[in-house]
Amino acid sequence: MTLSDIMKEQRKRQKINEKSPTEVAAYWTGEDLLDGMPTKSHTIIFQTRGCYWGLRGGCTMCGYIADAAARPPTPEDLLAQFESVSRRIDHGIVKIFTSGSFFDPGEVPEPVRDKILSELNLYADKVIVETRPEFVTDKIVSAAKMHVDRLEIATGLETSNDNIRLNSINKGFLFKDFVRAAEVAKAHGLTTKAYLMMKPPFLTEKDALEDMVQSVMDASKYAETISINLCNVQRGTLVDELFYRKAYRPPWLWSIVEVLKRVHGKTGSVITSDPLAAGQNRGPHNCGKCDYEFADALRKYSLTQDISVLNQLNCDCKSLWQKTLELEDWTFGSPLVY
Amino acid sequence: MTLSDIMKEQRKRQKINEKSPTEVAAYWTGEDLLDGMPTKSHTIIFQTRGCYWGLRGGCTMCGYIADAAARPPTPEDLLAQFESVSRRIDHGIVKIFTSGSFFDPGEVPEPVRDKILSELNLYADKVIVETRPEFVTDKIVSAAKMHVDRLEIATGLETSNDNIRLNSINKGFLFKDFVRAAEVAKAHGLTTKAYLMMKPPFLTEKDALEDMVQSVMDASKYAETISINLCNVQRGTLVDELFYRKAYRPPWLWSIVEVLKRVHGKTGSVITSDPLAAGQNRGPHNCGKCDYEFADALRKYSLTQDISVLNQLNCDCKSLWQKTLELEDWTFGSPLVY
Amino acid sequence: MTRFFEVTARDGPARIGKLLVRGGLETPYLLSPATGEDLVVNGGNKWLHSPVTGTVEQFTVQPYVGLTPKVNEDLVRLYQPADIASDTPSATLAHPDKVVSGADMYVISGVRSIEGDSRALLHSFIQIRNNSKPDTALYVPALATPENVSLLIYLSADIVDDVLTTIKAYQGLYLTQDGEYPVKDLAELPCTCDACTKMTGGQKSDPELLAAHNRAKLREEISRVKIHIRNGMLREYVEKQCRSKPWLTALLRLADAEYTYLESRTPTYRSSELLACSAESQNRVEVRRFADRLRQRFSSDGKILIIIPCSARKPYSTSQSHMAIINALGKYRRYVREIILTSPMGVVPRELELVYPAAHYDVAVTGVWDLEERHWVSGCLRDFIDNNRFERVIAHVEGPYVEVCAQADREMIFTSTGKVSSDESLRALVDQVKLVVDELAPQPRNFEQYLLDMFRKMADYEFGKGRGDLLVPQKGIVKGKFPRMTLFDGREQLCTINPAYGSLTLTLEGARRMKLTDQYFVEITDFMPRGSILAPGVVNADPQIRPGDDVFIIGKKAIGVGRAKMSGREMVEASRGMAVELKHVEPVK
Amino acid sequence: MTRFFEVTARDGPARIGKLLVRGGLETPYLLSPATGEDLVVNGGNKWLHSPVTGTVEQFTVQPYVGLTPKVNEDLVRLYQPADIASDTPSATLAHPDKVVSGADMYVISGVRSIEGDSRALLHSFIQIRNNSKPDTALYVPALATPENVSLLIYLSADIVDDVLTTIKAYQGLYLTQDGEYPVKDLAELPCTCDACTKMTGGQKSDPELLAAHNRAKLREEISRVKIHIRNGMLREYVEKQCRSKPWLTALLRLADAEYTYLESRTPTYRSSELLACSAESQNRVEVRRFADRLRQRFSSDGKILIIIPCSARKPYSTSQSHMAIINALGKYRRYVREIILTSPMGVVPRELELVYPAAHYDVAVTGVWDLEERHWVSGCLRDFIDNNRFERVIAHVEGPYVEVCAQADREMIFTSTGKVSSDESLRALVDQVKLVVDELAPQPRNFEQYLLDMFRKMADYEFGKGRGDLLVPQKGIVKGKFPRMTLFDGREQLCTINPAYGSLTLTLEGARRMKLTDQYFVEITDFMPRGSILAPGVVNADPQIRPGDDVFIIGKKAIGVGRAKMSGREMVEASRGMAVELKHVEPVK
Repeated sequence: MTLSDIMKEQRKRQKINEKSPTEVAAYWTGEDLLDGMPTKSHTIIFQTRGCYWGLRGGCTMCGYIADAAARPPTPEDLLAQFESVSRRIDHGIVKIFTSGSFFDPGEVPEPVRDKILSELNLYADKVIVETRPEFVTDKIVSAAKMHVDRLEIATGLETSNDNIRLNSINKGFLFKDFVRAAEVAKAHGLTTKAYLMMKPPFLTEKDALEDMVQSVMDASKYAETISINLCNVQRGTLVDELFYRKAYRPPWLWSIVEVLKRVHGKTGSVITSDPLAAGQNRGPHNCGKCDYEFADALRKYSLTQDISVLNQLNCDCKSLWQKTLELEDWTFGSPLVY
Repeated sequence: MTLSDIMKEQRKRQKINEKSPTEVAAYWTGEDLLDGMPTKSHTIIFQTRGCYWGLRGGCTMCGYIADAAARPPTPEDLLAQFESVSRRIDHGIVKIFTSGSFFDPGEVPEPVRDKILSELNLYADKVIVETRPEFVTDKIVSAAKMHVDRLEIATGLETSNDNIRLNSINKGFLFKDFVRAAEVAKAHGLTTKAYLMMKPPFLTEKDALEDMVQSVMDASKYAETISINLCNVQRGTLVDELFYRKAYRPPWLWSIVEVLKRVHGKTGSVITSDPLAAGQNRGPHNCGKCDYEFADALRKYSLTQDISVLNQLNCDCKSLWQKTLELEDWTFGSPLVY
Repeated sequence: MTRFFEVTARDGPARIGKLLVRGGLETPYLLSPATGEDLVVNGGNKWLHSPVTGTVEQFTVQPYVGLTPKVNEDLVRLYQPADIASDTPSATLAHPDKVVSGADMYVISGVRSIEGDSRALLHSFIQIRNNSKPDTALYVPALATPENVSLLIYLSADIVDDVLTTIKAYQGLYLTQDGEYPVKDLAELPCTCDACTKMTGGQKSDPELLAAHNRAKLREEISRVKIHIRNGMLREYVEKQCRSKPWLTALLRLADAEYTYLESRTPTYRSSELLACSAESQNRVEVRRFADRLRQRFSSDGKILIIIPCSARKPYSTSQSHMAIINALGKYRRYVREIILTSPMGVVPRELELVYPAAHYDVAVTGVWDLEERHWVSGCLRDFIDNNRFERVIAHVEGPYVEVCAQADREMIFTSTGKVSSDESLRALVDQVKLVVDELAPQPRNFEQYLLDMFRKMADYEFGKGRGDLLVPQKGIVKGKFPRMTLFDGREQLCTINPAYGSLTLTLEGARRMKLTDQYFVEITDFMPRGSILAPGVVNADPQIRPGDDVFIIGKKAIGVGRAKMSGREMVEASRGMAVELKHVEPVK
Repeated sequence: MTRFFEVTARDGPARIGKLLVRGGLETPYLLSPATGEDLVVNGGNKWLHSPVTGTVEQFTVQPYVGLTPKVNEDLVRLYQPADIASDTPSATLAHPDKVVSGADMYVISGVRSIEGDSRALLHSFIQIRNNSKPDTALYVPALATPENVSLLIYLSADIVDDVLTTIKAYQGLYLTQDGEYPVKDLAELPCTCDACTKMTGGQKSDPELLAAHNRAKLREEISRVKIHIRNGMLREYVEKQCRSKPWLTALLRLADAEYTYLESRTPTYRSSELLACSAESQNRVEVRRFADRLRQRFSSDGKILIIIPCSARKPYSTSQSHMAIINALGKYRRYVREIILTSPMGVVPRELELVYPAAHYDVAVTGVWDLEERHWVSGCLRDFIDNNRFERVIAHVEGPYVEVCAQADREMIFTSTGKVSSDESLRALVDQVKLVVDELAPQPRNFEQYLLDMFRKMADYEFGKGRGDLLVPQKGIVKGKFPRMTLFDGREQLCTINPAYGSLTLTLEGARRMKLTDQYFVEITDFMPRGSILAPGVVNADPQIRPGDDVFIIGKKAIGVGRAKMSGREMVEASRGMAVELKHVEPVK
């Protein structure tokens, strides 16, 4: 049995969110950095037929497959989804997600994609689309580039370590695939955004931290923007199952702070991290007392790239986190502190 | 309720030894000191009607009342008793006991007493008779003196402390009563032997030890011989009841050794101690390992008055005994070590 | 009147107190005669020693005749010490058959002799405690070891000493919390005290070092026991510690049979957990008292009863399994009454699920109930059914609960087909409830009424049957989020549920409405209390008051409410110590 | 084949052993990763770390993917480590679902995650032990605390560490043998270790000091546990220690349900006391096994059975109460068979009163028997009566024994009118026995025959039904003073009773006569043993052999008898350690 097989079994227990095929899976606004300035951002998540990789099992921490539509939406449905939110977009950054790859024609047919991109180009200052690297081909990129002025291609690289990406995350592609995609994008004048995953399963806090530092350094050679996702426990995933079995603990906020401190100023990339679900058991957390303060600081850093906001952080739990880094290896497979 | 009343209750549970009224309660031979020389000794215990004091309750450690005859023996019976053993006496010391007082005419009628004494005078080098001091009167002593050349009057003084003698032992007479008896004896040219009781009930080991040292010093002013009985637990006594309740422990052999060392050479009296039942739970004992060695040494000392035999004694349990002396007060009423 | 000792904290018969000499010495106190400590002056045998002049910094025991607990009663009477009348701290010998009056401290005479005799030892404690003032200190001499001292303190020893530990050292015995070993048999010493460090260094046979180790272990154990008393968990500890030796086990079991002795000293409500880790847990006062009160103070007005298994999570209704049942019942829930079946608590009506210790216990779960558990719980269930007037009983239970219900031997309908929260079981339950509701058409009780009922039942449980009706108005209003809720009559606040303690906290008006003048009252002398009421200020108090109870304070100058810190008897008899922690007080007009 | 670990002593599943590196390190061993100890080399995550070169003084765990015991089995298969073939000491991760072969040490991966999950933890131990060689070391990482480590070792942990104790220190938790406390809540520290001395001195919040204390407590507890293993009394200790937390109690109770796991590792005979201080004592292997063997291996030829209550003193027949009964019966005793009724042992036939643990137990006596005790003992009695062919059963019992007899629900005559040793009761007993003897006229058995029967029944008990008849000649001669007796056939010595161990000690001739070639045999390789037989010398052994059994040694060069030091399975599977302590050996002609 492969990890994909195991994931497929796992997925069977996952509940699918049921929504009208003409509604987006989610839409929200926030703030992101654009050319060094905090700028309004719009996030759209389309309901598509779902990530082709996810349907084959997919990634161990990824619960977005739950956002896939129950029946594959028609092109009209997809456009209706877009229209349901497009009027709310006036300017700023637009980030387009599906539960898989926006550039996968199986999820978003070419005409629909073109229509969305060209329409967005009317209002948006910058469009970011997420896709797996295999869809970053000359053909697709050049087609997309035709419809939008400032386009960035975001890819879930997760880590620069192929072992981890394949065996822990089950991502199914190699670092060189990402590099190739970034090069294609660059060749077409597009920028690349790399999503990294802090603390995929089966790793100690320390290993996760070191992996992330290395990954940022590796990815920054190809990605203008690096966004570090802090693994949170999404329902129905393998990580969820592990979490239920007390075999997984989301990362410490201390760890991401440490990563950012260590890579800050050492790359040419903008490095951000949105501490989703911070302070919850299922999200990144420290001791419960300092979590919100840390989450705020991380958001602030992401918008300002000002490392001093992280340098000020402190809490009694720091020594516990440090001891955990030092000793967690000795559990031989489980978290040491929850 | 007085202590005598309590003793009377106690006595009800005591078993009486049943014997023919023409047999003595006991007869044995041993060795005793006579004029500084070890000499054969004969001990006769007559069955009489019993100690008058014992029949009223009596002493808390005394089990000899069990040796009293079931029915009061006739004068003929008493003489028959005497005859049953008298042929075995050729020379040496003869010690006459009843379960009470040989001089108590209620126990031994005057004619019987006279007959016994005058007959003994034929063979014995010395006769010792035991009696409570109230029977040591001019009349009785002068009568007795007429029948025997060398007579010693032995009295169970037990202790020179009136409190202890009355309240712990329930002896019913005072030190001055003993002094008076000794003076009467002396006036008639008789010697006095004092029996002392090492560790009557309700006393700690330390108190018992100190009391014995003091008692030897006090008694030696009046008694040519002092015999220290080491309290042993006799069936049916209050001491027996206390022993059963773990409220009494017979003296340590270390304690009598200590007493002898402390009084040795400080008196003009011969001081002896026969460690009856030594090494048993119901008799004087140390730790179980050294008991027989200690008993031997005590017998040797009694016969030789040679203190060096005691000075050589040693055992690992010495420090435990010393600690017991030091701390037993803190049980507030029970032995500390059994 | 005790002037030199004060009790400051209690956990059952065990206490933490203070000897009021030398600036105050905390009890349980380890006296050290072995190192020559002179806090207690030992007068010694009175036939050999003269009376002692007392001093103000020492407890003096005048010369005595020491007896042991099991000797003839006549001897005890013959040698009993005189009553005490001393200006300086005084101690005297106490015997189970005779306790003289007036001492600050009682010394159990000769108790060393009954080491190992569980029955006699227990008897000694109970007799002496019952015949002396509650605020006198009890000294148990020459008996404590690290192994037994927790039970001695549990039974109410205030002072112990290092006499036996020292003697055992001189016998070559190495003491631990779990028993004693000949030191020569130990390959390594399982301790890090100074003495052991030295002994490991080669001085193994020195009895003074061994004595120092033994003393250190005793001191540690006393220190641990104090922690357990402060945490209100000494019972859990002695349930563990008594396993060291059969006689200690027997001592705990026999003590449990002395229910009155333990019950009168055991708090009614508290914030500590109750861990049921042994067969003996079922005999705890807290468990028995809950069942007693359920029989005596609780009654239900429902027609339909549903029996539900307990959940690990407390209060039960916040657990997944209970939420599933509650959700399934939906609107039908208003027609039924619920009880939870549980070991060792027996039966817990839903209305009392917040009460101590129903919301505070945790128990070893193996899926197997032993015969004692089954007997006890099924007996509780039978009593509950017999004491109320349900027309139909539905047992929605699984596993061993099924047998327990059957063992109760009362008519009931079983609805669960496996796991109680399986869809199938829940459907069967709801179907059955529907059926019965249609047939019996009971009065519905909506959620607001349920909450008022909860207050009513809790008040009945705490203050006696009928008090709930006095406390809770027909149109009472409940505010707050479960379980932290407050009861109002209009704008007048009457009481609050204190989930940490598992009890109601009364306002003065609440106490007044319940007419707590004949029960749970504390009558005080003529003063205006502030903060707390001390024992000497108490004239009279309901003897059923236990530490933890809310009480009504009645005085000439003031009335008030507060939480009892000692039992009613203790309030009346003690001459020192905090009797009531005041919560509300107002002057009498 | 294990070359770097050896088991040297056992007490149930618990062992004392030696890690054969660095001159030999005794287990249970406390590994200290927290202080950087490098005895075990932790290869880390294999996605990030490269294989390590093993050294001869360290146990190397090659890089791995760590999982937890409760994850999906497919994941376990996906990430399982390779079988080990290493020249240097090797350790590898073990998962309850998959244990690879060849390691010297197994590490339960991710076991930290099932702290508190009694069922999963027990399952992990049993699965891993049952699927690995008995002489491999088991390392239970990051789980031990002073509170739980005795149970971990009881279940067979050989190595634990200071990881969790250290982490708890950094969480501000102060650990003790009895649980953990936030250090900030402690008014005084109940410990005298170096760290505590410093903390009391003011450095209270330093987590490194706290870690040092926690580690010291863990080390002490391990040291204590070793004492208990050596004394053969770990069971008593865990019956106590499990009361700390409900999950530990549940762990012991669930373990008792895994009878085979425990039984196959528990000695049959030994010289230690057996203390029954808790309800769980009744479920001990020793108690259950005795009852099993009584059913399977014992039968009586008597017609009249007398049931007698147990006595505190052992062997029973030396007690005052038994002597009173025996004396009263006088010559009638030869017509009856006697059994002793007792908790927790159930039924002990007089002939087996010297057998372990019938002569070795002590129990808390309160005069009250709980329902489990009654159920168990009356069941044992019923089985005994049903398995034998008595024509009349006389119950000469008092107090709770009467009810227990009645609960057995078999026809019997009660003769005691109060205390069994009262004159009246004894008279009634004798009268009844006379009556029955007159009626049934059973074969008398004189004292010599009784003694031979005792040897017969003990041999049956130890070696299986029928072996007693093979061992004991009709005209056997018994010499010696009870209970130290020896059986002869003419001048040929056959066996001796060893009262300390509660078993027979066979001579070679005794073993030969019992034909121990199919049972209780140990087949050895081609050598002449001296003193002891080591496991590698064993070719085959009866799997029913337990430590303590007398066994018959069969080899090409020699035959002999000796006492088993390990179980039959262990003898066959282990590659190190003493299998049999030899007693008599002779060359094969």
